[in-house]
Amino acid sequence: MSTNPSTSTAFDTARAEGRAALVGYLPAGFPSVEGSVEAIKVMVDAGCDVIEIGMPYSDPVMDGPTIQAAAQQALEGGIRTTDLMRVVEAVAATGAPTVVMTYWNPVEHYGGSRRTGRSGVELFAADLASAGGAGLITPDLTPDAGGEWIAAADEHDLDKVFLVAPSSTPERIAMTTAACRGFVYATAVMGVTGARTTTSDLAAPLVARTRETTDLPVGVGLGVSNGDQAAEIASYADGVIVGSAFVRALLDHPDDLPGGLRALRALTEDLAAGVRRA
Amino acid sequence: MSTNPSTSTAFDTARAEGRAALVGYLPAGFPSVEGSVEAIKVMVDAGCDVIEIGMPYSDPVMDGPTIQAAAQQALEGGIRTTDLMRVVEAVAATGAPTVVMTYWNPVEHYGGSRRTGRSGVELFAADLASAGGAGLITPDLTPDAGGEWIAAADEHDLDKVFLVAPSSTPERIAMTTAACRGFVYATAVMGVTGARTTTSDLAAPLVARTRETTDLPVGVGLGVSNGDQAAEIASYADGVIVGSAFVRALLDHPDDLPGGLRALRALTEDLAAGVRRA
Amino acid sequence: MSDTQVSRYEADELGFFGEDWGGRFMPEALVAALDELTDAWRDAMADPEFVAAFEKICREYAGAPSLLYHAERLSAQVGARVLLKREDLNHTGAHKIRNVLGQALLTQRMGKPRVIAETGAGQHGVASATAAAYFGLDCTVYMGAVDTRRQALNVARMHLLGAKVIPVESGSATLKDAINEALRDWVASVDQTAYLFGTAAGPHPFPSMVRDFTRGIGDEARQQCLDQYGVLPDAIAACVGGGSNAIGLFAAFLDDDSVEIHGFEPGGDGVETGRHAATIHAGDTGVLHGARTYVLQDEDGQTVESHSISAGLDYPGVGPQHAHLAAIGRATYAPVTDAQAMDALALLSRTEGIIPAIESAHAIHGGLEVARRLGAERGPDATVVINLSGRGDKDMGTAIEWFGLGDPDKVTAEPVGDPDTDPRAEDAEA
Amino acid sequence: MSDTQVSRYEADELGFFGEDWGGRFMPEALVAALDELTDAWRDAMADPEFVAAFEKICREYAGAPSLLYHAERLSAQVGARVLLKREDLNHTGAHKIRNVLGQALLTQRMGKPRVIAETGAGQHGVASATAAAYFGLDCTVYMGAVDTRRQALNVARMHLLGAKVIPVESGSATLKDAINEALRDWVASVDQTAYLFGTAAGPHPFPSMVRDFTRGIGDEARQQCLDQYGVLPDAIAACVGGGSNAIGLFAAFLDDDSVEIHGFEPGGDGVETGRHAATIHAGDTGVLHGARTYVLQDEDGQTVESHSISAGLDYPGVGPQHAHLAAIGRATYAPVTDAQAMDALALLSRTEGIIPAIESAHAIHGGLEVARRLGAERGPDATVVINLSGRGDKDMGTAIEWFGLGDPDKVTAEPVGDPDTDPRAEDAEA
Ligand SMILES: Cc1ncc(COP(=O)(O)O)c(C=O)c1O
Ligand SMILES: Cc1ncc(COP(=O)(O)O)c(C=O)c1O
Repeated sequence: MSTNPSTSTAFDTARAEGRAALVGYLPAGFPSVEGSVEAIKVMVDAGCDVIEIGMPYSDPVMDGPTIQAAAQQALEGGIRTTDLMRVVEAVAATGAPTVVMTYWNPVEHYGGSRRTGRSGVELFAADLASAGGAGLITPDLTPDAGGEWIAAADEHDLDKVFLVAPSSTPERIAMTTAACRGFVYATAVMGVTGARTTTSDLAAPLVARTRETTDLPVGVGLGVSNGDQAAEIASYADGVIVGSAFVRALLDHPDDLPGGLRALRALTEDLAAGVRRA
Repeated sequence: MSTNPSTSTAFDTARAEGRAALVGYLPAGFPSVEGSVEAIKVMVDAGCDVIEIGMPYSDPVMDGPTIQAAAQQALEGGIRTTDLMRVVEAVAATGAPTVVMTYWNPVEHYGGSRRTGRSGVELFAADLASAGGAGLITPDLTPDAGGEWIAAADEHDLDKVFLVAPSSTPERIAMTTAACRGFVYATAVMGVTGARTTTSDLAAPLVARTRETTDLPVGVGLGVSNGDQAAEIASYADGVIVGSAFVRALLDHPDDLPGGLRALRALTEDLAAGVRRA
Repeated sequence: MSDTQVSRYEADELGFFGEDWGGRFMPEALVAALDELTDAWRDAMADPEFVAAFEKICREYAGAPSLLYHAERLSAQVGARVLLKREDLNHTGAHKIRNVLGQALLTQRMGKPRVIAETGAGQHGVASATAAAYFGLDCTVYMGAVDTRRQALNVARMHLLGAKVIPVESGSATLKDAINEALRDWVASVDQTAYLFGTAAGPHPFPSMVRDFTRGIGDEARQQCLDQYGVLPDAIAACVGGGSNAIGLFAAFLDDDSVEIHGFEPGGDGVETGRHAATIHAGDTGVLHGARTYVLQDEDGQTVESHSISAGLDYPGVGPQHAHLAAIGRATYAPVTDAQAMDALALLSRTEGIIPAIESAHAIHGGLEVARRLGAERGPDATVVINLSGRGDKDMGTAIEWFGLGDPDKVTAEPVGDPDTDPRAEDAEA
Repeated sequence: MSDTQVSRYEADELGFFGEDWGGRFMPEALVAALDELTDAWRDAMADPEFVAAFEKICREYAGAPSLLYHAERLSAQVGARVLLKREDLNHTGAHKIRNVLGQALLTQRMGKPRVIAETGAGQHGVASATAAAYFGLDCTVYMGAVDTRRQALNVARMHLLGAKVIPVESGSATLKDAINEALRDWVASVDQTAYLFGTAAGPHPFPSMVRDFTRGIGDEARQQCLDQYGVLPDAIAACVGGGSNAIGLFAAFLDDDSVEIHGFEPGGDGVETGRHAATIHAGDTGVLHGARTYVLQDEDGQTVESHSISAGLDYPGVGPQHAHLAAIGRATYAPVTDAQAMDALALLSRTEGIIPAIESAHAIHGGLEVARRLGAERGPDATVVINLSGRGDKDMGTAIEWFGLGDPDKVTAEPVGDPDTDPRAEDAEA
């Protein structure tokens, strides 16, 4: 049983302040394990309410080129799932609710071969909880295929953040939100991650359809790259989820972490102002 | 009607001397048009009784690599059928009976397109006769396909030298010799032209089978390269036909016609001695 | 096909074979598309008109039924009856045309004007471009940039056939990155686009759907064997990359308990070297490209690179139905090394005048081993059907390198790759 | 085949068609071998067992009957019914397998253990090596040394199939030199050796014999057309190199006076440029490789070099029966340029998903022109059978060059070679 705060507490706080929460994403191990910790701390410090730590994965079907490039750099740097846990631990220590976002196989395979009979899922949940993690976002696991994870998350009192999409039927949205804990992740465009210049007009109706089924906060990804877009989304959503733009800030400063961190801070502040402007 | 001597006269002379005739082959235009005339004159001078002048042809299915190389050199030098006639004229002027050996298409095509309706064959026979040529050896024309040539040759009193081979049936040998004039060409090996170190044991039986059908002299090709081989063949044939060995003598002296001619003379003398030794 | 029965070998509603294998581990954004596809496929397979139209195209355009060829000289050598299912004679030279024609016909039925596909060495890309040309569909093929450079001939084929080829620069710029990129395209374009998946892997319904479109291989072979020899085969054999040709053959025989079923996986340099793609034999359970199956992966569940001389088998996953068949013991899967496959390629070429795809050569090697054993046990009437999934023309470059033909300026006057000796031991100049 | 009748289209005893064409202009040393072959062939064709054995091999190994495919999209474009005879689906990818299987079967019947063959680009060499492997015959292929270097893939194929390949260095070191060299081998080895000639040319009996072995093309097409459409075609079309695929198609229709017969010759850069291989259209009568026919030659009767983008059509002679059919007006022969053929290749690829051999693309261009005319005259039921003599895989290198695909590092994301425009006018990078 974890005693880590659920992400929902951060959404509650934001709602109490009459604004949306800012959810920031960065892959663990990018630009290095230590660097990712440092960077995320800057994001927390400059206004992110919730942190998503990505686990880099060899076959990221949902990621756009920006995040994939960062994840690949992390993989080439030798990132391991145990490193992810270390990053979670360091970030959670700041007090910001910290969730992991990962493709499914590293979870299922956590701790080695399934042929040994051990359940990677159970072990992953236990280790995540003891590292201070709030839960897991599972981009390629839907509740109907997620029985084992749901059981383990419930066992360890972890957030289960599943995704809804513009193409989801009402039935599926209801089924998905019923299985969620923490918040619901609304993917705002039919497409992949990546910063865009205008936000999707698919997002608002999706949030509305989602809210019909749940009282959980609804965060909206993907494609936000500045405070104005954040403000726009914050006008109808409970959380604004930003990923590629953070990654880009660091990618734009190769071999210059201080420069990257400065850019990251400026971007976070712009976005944090945005979610307060709505 | 030509008044050129038939090659048979040369065989008669040799027979009267109790020996076989030496028949020498060289392609027209090799190593050049003038060079071929010079070379053949050396061969006549040094003891060839009958001269075969080859017409180089683009697709010489019966020639071995030595003769093909010479013919190709001549073609690359621009040899034309009219040049062949000039060479014949110059060689025939020596008094040695001179036959042409050629693949069929240049004869059929002589004087240009058949689409004009003119018969190349008739024209070729006429020009050959007036150049002093004694007749024609036709390696890829057999009497059963040679009606037009036979008529033209008869018209112009030219030798018709067809080939017999070890694989020929008695019927075909009879048919072939019946169509010959001048001499009969017995191809001594089942194979292509080219100097060999021992002569074929197919030759003697072929000559015997040929003699059963005709009184014409029988010349034996291919593969003779020295006096001893010539002597061996001369023991059972009326003529010893030598080609590749002469060509080789010249090919062995590239860009050195005088050297080639010396070698040619020595070879001819050796062969001429051979046909007298039997 | 119309009489496919729901058997214990079918996947359940969620796409799981035997509860554990397959399923659909995919972004929610694609679920609607996959559901739509599942419905359309189920509906089509139950519609005699669709089934008839599919069979007609296979027959009149692709050349089905492919021959079941009695390889008499090979049979004499191994002491058993060896029958080759000649998928190499199909239009475009492999079993793959069946799958793409089925999926393209379904696309047309669904009213979508565009198809996308991933491709590794280019075989599935060429097949997809072919089917798209046939049906007048717009076609985009994703192909790793490394592969577009290695396989310029196949890129040219796709271009001629009217397809767009998009070189994928991300990741390792090979097959799995092309799959990722194609899935991304699909997420953004599902309304207009069908994703023609190249093998019997991926999320539900692909493993079942691709099997349905390739199962003509086995249905035909089973009938041909009965018609021509009056018996069922004692064993059947196929190579297994993603598993489409194998499952296409196996499906018809699953309920024939007397028939041994053998899949042959790419053993690369030898499983013990770690350089292989023998996923079932030596991989570990995991989730890849949307399905739970066997995967080549490291301790953290990161996919590791596979190795095979055969581009078409060089895949770190495998179709989930094969994982299931292996797990329950209905089929056995064994590795065949690069060297064994290349020997089999030379053997078949020289003995029967058929140059197989290197993929198929894996099945030839493995199938002949099975035939030898069964011949010894049961006599020369023992019958083995081997799926000759494709022709080897595409593989001549590899064969030249492997057998040391090398410099074309130094062509040899002698045949090479004597199957009786180690081909690499021979001097090509001999 | 068994009911081939002696008609006015047959050659006489000496192998002359219409008294003037064909015959046997060959060294006496080969006459016995040619006579033996003539007898064996006549005897075999009159023996139902041989005919049945040949048909069985064609059916069970080579894939005959090849499909007669209704190209619906092409038909719609030209306003007539276009039927493609799918010889590209045969084993080894062209009509040529029929010929070599026939000749190799005859070799076996004659008790000879060895075959030889000439080859240009390598197609006939590969087919011969295939047939030799199938029958367990020793095989030697003569190939110009220039060609062995240009066509290293085909050399490798022959080697894999167990054949010896002898690079011919003499002359221009290309096809005609290979023929010369093969004939020389034959003169020296006739007892043990059969010469598998690659096309319906050469001395009697080759033009008639090769036609008999390829005439399945036309016999099948005629029957298929009747069965499927209840009518004979209005016209038939084929490309003409040496003439084997064309005569194989034509033979069955010669006595059907209502059927127009069209041969399409390689027009190269255009007949007017002199760089072509349109032997009948623009050549002159002469004797080449043992037969009187049309020949590309200079004023002295020396063969001149032919030019075609298609290696298989790049021959300065033509089978004598075609010369005869042209002379009597039963068939017409017209040139198709390189550019027209390549456009047709792109058109067929994109419209039907079939990449034809460049040889066959000549027939596609010419046949579609005929179809357009007949469609206009007789309406959309006007039916044209075009022989798709082979598949285009072997020609991708040429296509890449022609369509300017160029550097594989710069693959384009767009299709190329739009058949509606001059393909070379397009920028491959577009
Ligand atoms: C001829 C051939 N066989 C087999 C395969 C392997 O695929 P699968 O395992 O899906 O049949 C391929 C893939 O390219 C192939 O081209
Ligand atoms: C596919 C194809 N068609 C046609 C030809 C031309 O030969 P023929 O005129 O003898 O049919 C060739 C020769 O290589 C060929 O490969």
